[in-house]
Amino acid sequence: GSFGEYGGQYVPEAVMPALQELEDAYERYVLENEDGFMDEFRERLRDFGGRPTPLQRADRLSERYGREIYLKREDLVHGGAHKLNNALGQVLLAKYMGKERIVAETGAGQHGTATAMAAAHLDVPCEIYMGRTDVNRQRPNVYRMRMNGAQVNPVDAGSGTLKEAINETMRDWSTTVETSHYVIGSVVGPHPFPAMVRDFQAVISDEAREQLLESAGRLPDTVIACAGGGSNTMGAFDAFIPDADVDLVAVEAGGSSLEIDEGDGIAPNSATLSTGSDGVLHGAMTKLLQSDDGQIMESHSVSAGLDYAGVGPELSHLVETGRVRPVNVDDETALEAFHRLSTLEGIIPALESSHALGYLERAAGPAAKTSNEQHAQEAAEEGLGDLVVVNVSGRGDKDLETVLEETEARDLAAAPDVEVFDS
Amino acid sequence: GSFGEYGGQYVPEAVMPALQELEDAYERYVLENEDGFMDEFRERLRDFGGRPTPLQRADRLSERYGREIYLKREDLVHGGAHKLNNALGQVLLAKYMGKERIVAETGAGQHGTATAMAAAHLDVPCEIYMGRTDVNRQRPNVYRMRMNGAQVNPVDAGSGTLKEAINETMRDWSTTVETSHYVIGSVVGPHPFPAMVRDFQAVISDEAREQLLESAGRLPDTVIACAGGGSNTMGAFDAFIPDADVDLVAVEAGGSSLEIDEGDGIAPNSATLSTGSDGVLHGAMTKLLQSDDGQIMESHSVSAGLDYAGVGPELSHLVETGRVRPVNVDDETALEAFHRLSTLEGIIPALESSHALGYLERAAGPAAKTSNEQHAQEAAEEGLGDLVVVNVSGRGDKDLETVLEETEARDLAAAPDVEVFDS
Amino acid sequence: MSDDRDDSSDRPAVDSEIEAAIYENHPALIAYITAGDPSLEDTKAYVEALDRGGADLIELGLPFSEPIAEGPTIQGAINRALAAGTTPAGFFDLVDGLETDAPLLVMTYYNMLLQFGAEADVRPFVERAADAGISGVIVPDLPAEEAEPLCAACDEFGLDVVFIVAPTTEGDRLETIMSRASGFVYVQARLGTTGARADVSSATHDSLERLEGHSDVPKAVGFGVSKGDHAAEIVEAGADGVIVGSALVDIVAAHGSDGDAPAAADLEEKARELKAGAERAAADADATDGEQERTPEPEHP
Amino acid sequence: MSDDRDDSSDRPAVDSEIEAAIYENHPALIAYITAGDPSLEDTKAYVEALDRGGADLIELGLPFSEPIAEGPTIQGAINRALAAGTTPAGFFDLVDGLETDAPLLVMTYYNMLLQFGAEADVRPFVERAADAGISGVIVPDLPAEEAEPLCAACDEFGLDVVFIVAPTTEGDRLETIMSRASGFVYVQARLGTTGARADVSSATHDSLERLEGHSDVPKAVGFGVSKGDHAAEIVEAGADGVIVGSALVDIVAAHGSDGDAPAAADLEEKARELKAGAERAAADADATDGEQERTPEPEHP
Repeated sequence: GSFGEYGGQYVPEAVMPALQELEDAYERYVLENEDGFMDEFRERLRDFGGRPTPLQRADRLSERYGREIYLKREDLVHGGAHKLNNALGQVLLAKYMGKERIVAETGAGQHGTATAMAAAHLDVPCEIYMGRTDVNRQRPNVYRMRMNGAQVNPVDAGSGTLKEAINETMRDWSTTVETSHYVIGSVVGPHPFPAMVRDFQAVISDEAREQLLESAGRLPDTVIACAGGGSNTMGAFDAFIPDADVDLVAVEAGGSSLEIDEGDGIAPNSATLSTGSDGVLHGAMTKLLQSDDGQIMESHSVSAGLDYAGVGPELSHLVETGRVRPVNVDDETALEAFHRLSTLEGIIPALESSHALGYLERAAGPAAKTSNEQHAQEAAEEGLGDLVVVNVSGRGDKDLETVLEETEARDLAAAPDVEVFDS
Repeated sequence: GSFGEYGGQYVPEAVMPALQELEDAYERYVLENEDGFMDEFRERLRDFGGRPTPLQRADRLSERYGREIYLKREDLVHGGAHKLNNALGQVLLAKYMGKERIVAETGAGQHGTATAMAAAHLDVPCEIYMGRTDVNRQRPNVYRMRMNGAQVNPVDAGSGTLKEAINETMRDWSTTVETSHYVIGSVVGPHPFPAMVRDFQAVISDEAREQLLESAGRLPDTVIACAGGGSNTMGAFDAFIPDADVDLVAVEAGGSSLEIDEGDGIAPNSATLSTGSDGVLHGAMTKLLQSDDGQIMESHSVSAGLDYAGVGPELSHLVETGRVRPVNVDDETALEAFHRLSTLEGIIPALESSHALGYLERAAGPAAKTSNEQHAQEAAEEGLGDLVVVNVSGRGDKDLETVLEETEARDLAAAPDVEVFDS
Repeated sequence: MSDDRDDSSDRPAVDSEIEAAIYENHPALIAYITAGDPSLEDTKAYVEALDRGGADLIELGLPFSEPIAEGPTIQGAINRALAAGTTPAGFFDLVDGLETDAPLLVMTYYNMLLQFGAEADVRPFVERAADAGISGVIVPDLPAEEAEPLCAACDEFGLDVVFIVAPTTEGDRLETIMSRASGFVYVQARLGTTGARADVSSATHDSLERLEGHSDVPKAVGFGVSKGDHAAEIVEAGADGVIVGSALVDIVAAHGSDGDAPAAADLEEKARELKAGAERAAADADATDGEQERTPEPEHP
Repeated sequence: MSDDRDDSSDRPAVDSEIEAAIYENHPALIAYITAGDPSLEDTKAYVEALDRGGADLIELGLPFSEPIAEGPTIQGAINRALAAGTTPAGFFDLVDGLETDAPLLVMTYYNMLLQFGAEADVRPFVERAADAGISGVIVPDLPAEEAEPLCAACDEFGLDVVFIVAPTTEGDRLETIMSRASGFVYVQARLGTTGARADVSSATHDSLERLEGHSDVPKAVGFGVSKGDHAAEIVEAGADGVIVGSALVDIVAAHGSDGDAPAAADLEEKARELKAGAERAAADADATDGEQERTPEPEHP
């Protein structure tokens, strides 16, 4: 593995040569800036992607939590999430490598739309695999991809979700590996993907570190990011890893419960770092939600983007070595945090990012001051510092319908009246 | 009037004192930066709004049109359009003025969402009036406003669209004028709104001018912006007005036809500057689409944001004095341009902005080179220069459904296959 | 017909038919309906009914598509009138054929005035209005600051320009408005838009107090008046006239277009109720407070 | 039973039961089915049918939830097997009870090997497989670079690790893989995933040529083989064995779970057809090209 015992390249033989080719390209172009690759990448991130994104002091959250809260505004990246950082990097790299075609899989559609945008921008043909069920429930993202000129291939197999889309993309790539590049959407998959995606996403923490040093004059005490596959997490943490005093908190989806149903193979959460065990999934050794037998569990989160049974191998390593602290918040806490940021700060966050914000509430919110509350004791032990950076990995426009449904089904303190008007 | 014969304050007596109070506040805070108002405004635009937005060289459009095409990326502003520039400015000003409450009207919902975001960010209660018909057809924007904590008041009167919402907001403001500020969404309405909104939006051209001088080393030959009410237009033009050699082109919605149906009171376009006549609407003397009798016409555009029978008085003045050149493109040309930017550049533009891009195609696209084409001759006369800035006023996510319907009903050369997948 | 008519001989002659009508019928009832709602023929009958019922001045609304100062009631009337095809030409044809004791005013939005001629200019409208025998104009979206062209044209053709004074109107602006006022000053009883209300706003008293001593032009109070008791209360507060609109439009709307005879009768009766309320208050004032002169005393000779 | 069995006396003794089975039955038929599809009881009958039909080696798929190297056919079989509750324990119970002439291999994904014991470690799995009499393992998501732990465990318990060589495998990597190969080399006939195809890929010939002289380990070709003619063509191209999977799984799938007797009979017949195709090609080669030795010649003594 590339990260302690984690990582590696557990893939079919047919794609191994392509991984070696990619590894070579990664080293030359990304690590050594050959032919000015990284310069062009950074320029396009700026002009096309809208970087740098702000590091905003959140006035009302700061007041609520009695400490300085800064938001890294990845919701303002072109496309509405940090996903473009990686997609743009990989499509550009594919072009430098002389690849003629891009394939990618997408679940909720965020990575697919980012890839389609990047491929249109760089004039590379692009096909996106997406489970039929996801196609039907994420129509706006399907339209966006197709409007960017990407071919969207619905996958009918199985339950028609992310897992089938990954299998189908792997099939395509196994067949077309000589001319195609597979744009993996997170810090997962075989080496060099986890390292490469991290490097493309590291712009988040590179910027945040510099911005905070300029505006606050010092490093943060804590950096909080949500973790599904972990690309925004690694992006938000990377530059701070050498700063040993900066507490790095990865907030996973606690879903509806941390209890798993081994019989049905269902984990009603996506808390891989907190509750998973070591295994191999999608090309890498990492922490997984799996049965005793080694079957991958069906995970759950109210946030589609966190709903994944694996996690990036580097995060597994960083958790194992104690550098990153894994926590998790449940669906309800995330929904509350979604509403809280929307009403207090005028920013509608992605449900993914709402998990990071939910942890903030749990660790430092009003209830955390009530000593007889269980969470409050945890929070006290967790000890958030005085200066906290939260990564707002994306915007929540895509989540409106889900939030409405989930909010109506609950009694949430932070939610405004969202009852649907009569027509 | 404030702009030659245009502008003025044609409003009910009850709100005149509030306009005087606003005029006073505008002069002190905006023009003279009293209490550091403009500093705070610019800082919040940066940290909350995501400014500056990029001025991106569009590689493939530049190739297509044989000249340097730069895109001003207002689609990357928080909320997805330039609208926040104004809403943030006015809500902040209302706070400086000691107002306790914000009211606004919205048609398609873009101004309403921007105002709701700004009001949440600045912790000011906010009510938005929106016609019942618009509420029903713009649900996502209604949800966004309510999630930001705004109260959305559906207006049942008449056809339940923008006009009724404006009337209802005016009623509210006439009643609550002592404690409320009415956030008008464009460079329209009574003085000082047109000047004040222009000043808040001028950040677009202030940035673009500086960015272009830095990257291209010179001023543009042409600046193109769409014009409905005209806030993005004035924002994109303002800094260039003293640069007499810079051609300023305001692109209106030609709709389905420039012919009007006087009998039914319907103009199947919104080409106010091109075809309107002088009159008074919503507080200002300006150019209007009106019947011979003076009744305001029902306007039309495929783009809800351009669908307005009036236009900012300063634009009327600039057109009258020859400084701004009004042109218009029809629904179909705008739809083609929407698809062209989406597929060629990976940017899905608002249908409003697509009008500006449609003009580019007409003036400099392949067909413009065919001398026996009517438009081509026009284009040759219009003479686009070598360096063109186009303002991409907003993103098109909000327009997906409309574009799908309108595209399926037509045979568009630039459109990808958008036929709906079977479920 | 009223107490005040008896005082007419004490008063100086006034140029304005409108002022004269108010002085002569003090306290005056000023009635508004929208022309063309539901048709211009109906409007003719309604105007005559209001005239019979004791209206001393009649405001005829010329419908405009964007009535930003109106409440839902009058907005509805305007929409019906427009749907019925009411035009300025038809409006003036109606007025040409009206014969009422009460002088007529036209109430409409500024753009309607501007567009009557070939160019954007108010003069042709005012000229035609004068020809039709109209005595004054009220333009709810025309504050004094923008009124110069209209005032000039009205001066030329002998029409009054009626200005509105709102609860928020104070200081220099109040001075300006009062100095330009002719016919009467339209005292807006409350903030907001037109529309019948259940009670009289307390702002009415404040406003009338604020206006005292500013001008000899009569003051009439509108916005929300719907009953004889309201009229009485307003006159008690010192107004020279009571303006009623939405309450009358409600009657028209309730009858729809199924026969105008009952609507006209109801309008006549409502006018009578309102006029009686106003007169009752004036009579009470004379009786209990005889030594104090509550009726306006023009300052000029 | 076959021509090659007659050559066995010319060959050096091999440690590997798998190599031995290939040499002895040259050209060999290697058959794959998914264990537990539609049930483990059915699988027992199917394996025995394939054994009767002439399969010289049988690969038993242990189902894993994320079969990234499979095409839709085998993915479907895996999903059915998982839905039927197939577990590694049940799988080994099945194998414990099987008595076939053909040696058995287990084909599964790496995570299944890792998770068999208490810790993430392949050794317990390999040990159990050896106990059950399994002769080798094929792990489609385990390239040679990551295979050290598995090779060590298999060495310890005497199992072969079968590696796949793809059309893209070249140069140093090919050397490495060939040097580690034991049992046989799985020559992937084409890029892509498993699945029955209408024809034999032209890449087959190139791949077999590329492998010449690299190792004495037998080469078997799979990916897309579905008919006797395919088998013949592959053997003509120089392969020592033909691997068939999806075509057999299709037969199982077609019968569903409504009685296993017909499925077993069809499987047996399909095996016979394929084996006959392979043998026909070998016989033709011997006849037309007798002087040239097409069967593998181990380099080591």
